[in-house]
Amino acid sequence: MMKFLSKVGDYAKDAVQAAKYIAQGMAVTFDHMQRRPITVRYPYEKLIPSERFRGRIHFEFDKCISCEVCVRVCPINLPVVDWEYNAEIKKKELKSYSIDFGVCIFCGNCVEYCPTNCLSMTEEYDLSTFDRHELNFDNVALGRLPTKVTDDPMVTPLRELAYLPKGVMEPHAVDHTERRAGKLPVEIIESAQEQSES
Amino acid sequence: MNGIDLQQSFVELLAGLGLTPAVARALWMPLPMLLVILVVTVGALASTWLERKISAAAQQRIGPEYAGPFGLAIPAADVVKLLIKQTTIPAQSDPLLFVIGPVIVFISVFLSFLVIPFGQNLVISDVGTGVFLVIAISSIAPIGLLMAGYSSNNKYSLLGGLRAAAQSISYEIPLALAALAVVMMSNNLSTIDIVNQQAGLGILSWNVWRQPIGFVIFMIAVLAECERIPFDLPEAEEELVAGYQTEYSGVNFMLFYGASYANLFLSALLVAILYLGGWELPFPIDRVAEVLRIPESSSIWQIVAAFLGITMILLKAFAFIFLAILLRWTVPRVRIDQLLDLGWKFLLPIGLGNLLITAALKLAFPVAFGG
Amino acid sequence: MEKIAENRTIIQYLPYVTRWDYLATMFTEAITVNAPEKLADVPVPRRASYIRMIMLELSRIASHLLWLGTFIADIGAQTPFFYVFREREMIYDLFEAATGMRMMHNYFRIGGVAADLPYGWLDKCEDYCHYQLEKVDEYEKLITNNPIFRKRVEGVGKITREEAINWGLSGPMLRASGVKWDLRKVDHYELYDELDWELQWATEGDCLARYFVRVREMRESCKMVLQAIKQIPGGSYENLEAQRVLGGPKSEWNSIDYQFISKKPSPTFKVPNGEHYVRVEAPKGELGVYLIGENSVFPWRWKIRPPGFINLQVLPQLVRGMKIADIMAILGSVDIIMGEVDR
Amino acid sequence: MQVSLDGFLVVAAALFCIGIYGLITSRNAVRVLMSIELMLNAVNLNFLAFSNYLDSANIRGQVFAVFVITVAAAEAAVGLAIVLSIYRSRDTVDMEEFNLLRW
Amino acid sequence: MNLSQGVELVSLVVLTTTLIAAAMGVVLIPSIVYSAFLLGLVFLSMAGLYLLLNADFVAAAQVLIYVGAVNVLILFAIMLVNRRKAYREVKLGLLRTIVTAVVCLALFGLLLFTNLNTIWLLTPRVVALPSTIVALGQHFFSDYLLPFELASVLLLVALIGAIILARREFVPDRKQESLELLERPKEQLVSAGEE
Repeated sequence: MMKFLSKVGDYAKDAVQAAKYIAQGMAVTFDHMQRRPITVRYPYEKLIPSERFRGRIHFEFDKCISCEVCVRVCPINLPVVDWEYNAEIKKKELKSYSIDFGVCIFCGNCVEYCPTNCLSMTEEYDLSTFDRHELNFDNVALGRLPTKVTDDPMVTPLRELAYLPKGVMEPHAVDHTERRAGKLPVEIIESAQEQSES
Repeated sequence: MNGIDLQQSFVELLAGLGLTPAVARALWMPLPMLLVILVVTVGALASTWLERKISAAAQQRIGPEYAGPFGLAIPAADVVKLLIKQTTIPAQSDPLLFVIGPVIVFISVFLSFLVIPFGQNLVISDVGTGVFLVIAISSIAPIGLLMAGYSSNNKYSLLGGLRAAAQSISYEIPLALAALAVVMMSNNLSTIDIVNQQAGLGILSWNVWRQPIGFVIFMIAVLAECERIPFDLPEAEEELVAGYQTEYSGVNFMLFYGASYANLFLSALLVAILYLGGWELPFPIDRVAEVLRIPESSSIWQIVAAFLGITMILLKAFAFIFLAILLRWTVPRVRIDQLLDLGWKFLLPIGLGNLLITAALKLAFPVAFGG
Repeated sequence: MEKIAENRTIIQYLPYVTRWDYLATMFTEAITVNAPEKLADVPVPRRASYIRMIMLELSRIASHLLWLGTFIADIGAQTPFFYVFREREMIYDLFEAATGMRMMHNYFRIGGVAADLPYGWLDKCEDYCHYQLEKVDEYEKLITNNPIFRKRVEGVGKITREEAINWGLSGPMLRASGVKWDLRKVDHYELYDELDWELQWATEGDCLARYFVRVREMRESCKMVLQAIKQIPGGSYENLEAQRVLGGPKSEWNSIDYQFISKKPSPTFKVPNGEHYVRVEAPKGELGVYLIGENSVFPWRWKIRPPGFINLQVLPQLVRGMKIADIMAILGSVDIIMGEVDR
Repeated sequence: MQVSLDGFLVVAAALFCIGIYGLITSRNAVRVLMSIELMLNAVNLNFLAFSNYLDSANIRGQVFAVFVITVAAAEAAVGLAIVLSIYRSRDTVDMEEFNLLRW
Repeated sequence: MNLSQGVELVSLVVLTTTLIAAAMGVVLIPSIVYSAFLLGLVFLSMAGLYLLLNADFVAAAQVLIYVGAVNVLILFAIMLVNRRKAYREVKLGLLRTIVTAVVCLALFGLLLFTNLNTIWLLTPRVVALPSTIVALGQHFFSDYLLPFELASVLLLVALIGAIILARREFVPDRKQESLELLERPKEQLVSAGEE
């Protein structure tokens, strides 16, 4: 009898324990209900791409020396460099340059290895078209500059985590012009000099 | 204890216009049915909206926002979308059973609302078998689920249908036992009498204080009957695609979807009626009338009281729905054998024990437990 | 993937590797640069090594987070999935700021990393780690003691110590079965020895133990990142720059230890003659590359040893005699990425 | 026209005969059980009809009907369990194959 | 004839027609699954008839137990044992069916005859009890206490019996199938290459 009763007691204790832990879990979800939603309402709010963001590639025709390093470091040798040797000036003369962004994976190797820095990454990422051939950008299209999110009056720009002020984890409450975390080197030098003076 | 009698006033009104009472009564008949269908549909739609909003809030999202104020038009958009969507019937299925299945489930849920009261006289039919009838009618639904599962000609659907049926009949027993303990205290199966028995002392006289164990059993069983997480095994996406709903689309799917939310609404109302004092306010409303020196029989007071009652019962029901939704987005799903274990090895003996204790208490303290 | 590697220079191949295991991207890059680095004896500056460790541990947290979300979602709870994505997005924000991409970083280079950390990055990373530690507590509150969760995973999918070793398991799968084996401790690669950290392991070998090991590893990784932020040579980038300006052109701050890369690899970097096997402790287990070079720009053989593929082998044995629903729990606890399994 | 006892009795008789027909001709053991349920229902209808028209003050027929329902539930459970175990050992539910007393 | 009587008559006709048609379907339709679903329809229309006979509790019990339990149980059994396999032909099968049908029709005629020729001791006026539940309960706990208790014991026995019968006593120990891929031995491949 006592054994049975103790068994029933254990059973009841288990049940109470289970209820307690489920309630604990529900407290967590309930607590989330009063937190601010972290979602970005995309067409109305947009994240500002980071400074190093690797978007559509920008190309400056005049700087290019047709060395084709970009082709050699590209995983699939994608850039098409059309040049002709001009015997008069003993130089390669670039005729046209194109990258097909339907194939490009935006690894940034070409930009990294370009000796004259005529290639650069922009912050443009929404490259959707109805026809994939339209994604094949020639040197004119590659020379265009993208619009900035911060310039668009329709959009509330939001900053990514790395560009928020120290201690702030959520972009919604922060204006995008506020200072980000970290000191500028100048400030560090100034404070160091002040310390050495004092 | 006699609220407004809408039927009587309606009949009298029409009789005043020169109609015979019989015709007036016949004219009255379809009105409450239409009203009930309306209320249930709106209730179910509100539940789907709540589900979206609450799950969004629990996950730090926003949820529907642009369709109407706070996305309130989303349920309507849902309905329209499902109505105009093409209804596919799988080629190898059994088309007749495939269509009938969801209809049976839908009807069985809507029928149960016949005996759900929203106020003293705000009920379609105050039948003597009240709660028993609800339990009986809700037991028709597994047939529809089995039908849907079998006719889809899909092993996931069949498994889902079988699981749904097994789950539904296993949890009906603890559900009935818990309800029986309440019935035992009120000496009546009628939903109205059950509520009336909880009147008097306001919140203190609600059954939840006298039947805490029964309340918990009933809540668990009702969640299982509604097939909601943690008991949504028939539709467990990770295991069975979507169970018996796998092959459904368009209107047929809407029937299932609507039935599941209507069922949630029904269960919430049942919880409110059986344990939370139905349309009673947390404080006795008669006393308020006394304090305010308003004669209880005055029509304005009665309308106010009825309005308050409807608000109360809806508040209680939606509080339960809120709890169910929050629970759904908090806990994982149990396994089917654990589910049946819980039903048969835990809830059933406890339900029986609760029944015995209630009977003993009723004999020992007839005052507090309905002599 | 292996054949692609054998037809590319390492530079060309680097952007590909994040596709093996697209949730623990830094590790695939780490192994891809480690293998030729070790073969060619390229030195790695201390600062670069620290940056690598920070990135690797952040990547480990991201991978474990996503594992947690899918594992719980497989069992039926959907909400933690959203919570882990919230934190994962933060890690990816940090990655994007440092590398330019959220997932396909192309950040590691032979002899270091592609670029130094940007301004203020270490501050935000520190913020993030403190935040993440809090959040792990929250997950634990939500999940660990939940009786339904316990019932679904406790004692399910048991692997004994011997079985785990015999099947060649690695990573948390192995550690949950009671083997103290972590390549970070065993191989002493990068500068993990300079950090004070503990190996997380459990003895039960069931799904719950694997859950515990991974959750604890998340915590441990956070602490490691915090330590690394404190110890990184030169401190944050802005400080490094300021010191260089203060010290003038001949200052010690220009020495190799404070560089982010020892020497920028040329596009025609040759994989030297020789063969060897290099491995790192990825979040899913031992990620290794067996490399044969023949003094050409392309490697002659590039054999990948993916942890997911080998951990997945044990599944048929684990699910034998279990319920259908348990398959989900077990498969979830194995933590596989199909890109890696079928690389 | 008042609905009378005879009407109900005729319906019950028809149902009972359909049940008997099904009981004898069915080859599927489950269908045999279903036929038995039909017959029990016919009996129940009789009980209730008698109870209503002959004993409406004292509804003893309804008491019996409840007992019949109880027994029918028990019968269905045991019967189906037997069918299931036969199916396991003989791999068929054909009544004609059940020609051994023990299986 | 007033409204309620009209409703009563119409529902009687509808219910009876459904009942007989569905019952015929149960025994005649070749597909066992269909007949099981029709059986549910029989039970439901039967519950409707009970309501017409002023037996609301029994009607609800009918729905709960027959539709909710028995019919679902039958469906379960069908899903478990349903193997589409043609039955072995039996000798004189058709003759048997015809004889049975004739006998059943004869029985029906007999019952009809008896029914119409009996003078029932009808109560002059049928009064529905306000609550059948109370009356039933009083019967169960006074004059029918013994059968009531026996019925509960019977249910318990049936429950245990059904579990024991349906339970698998032993798990058949199937030989562990090897999960290796079946590969042809190497020698064969070599020889195939030589040919």
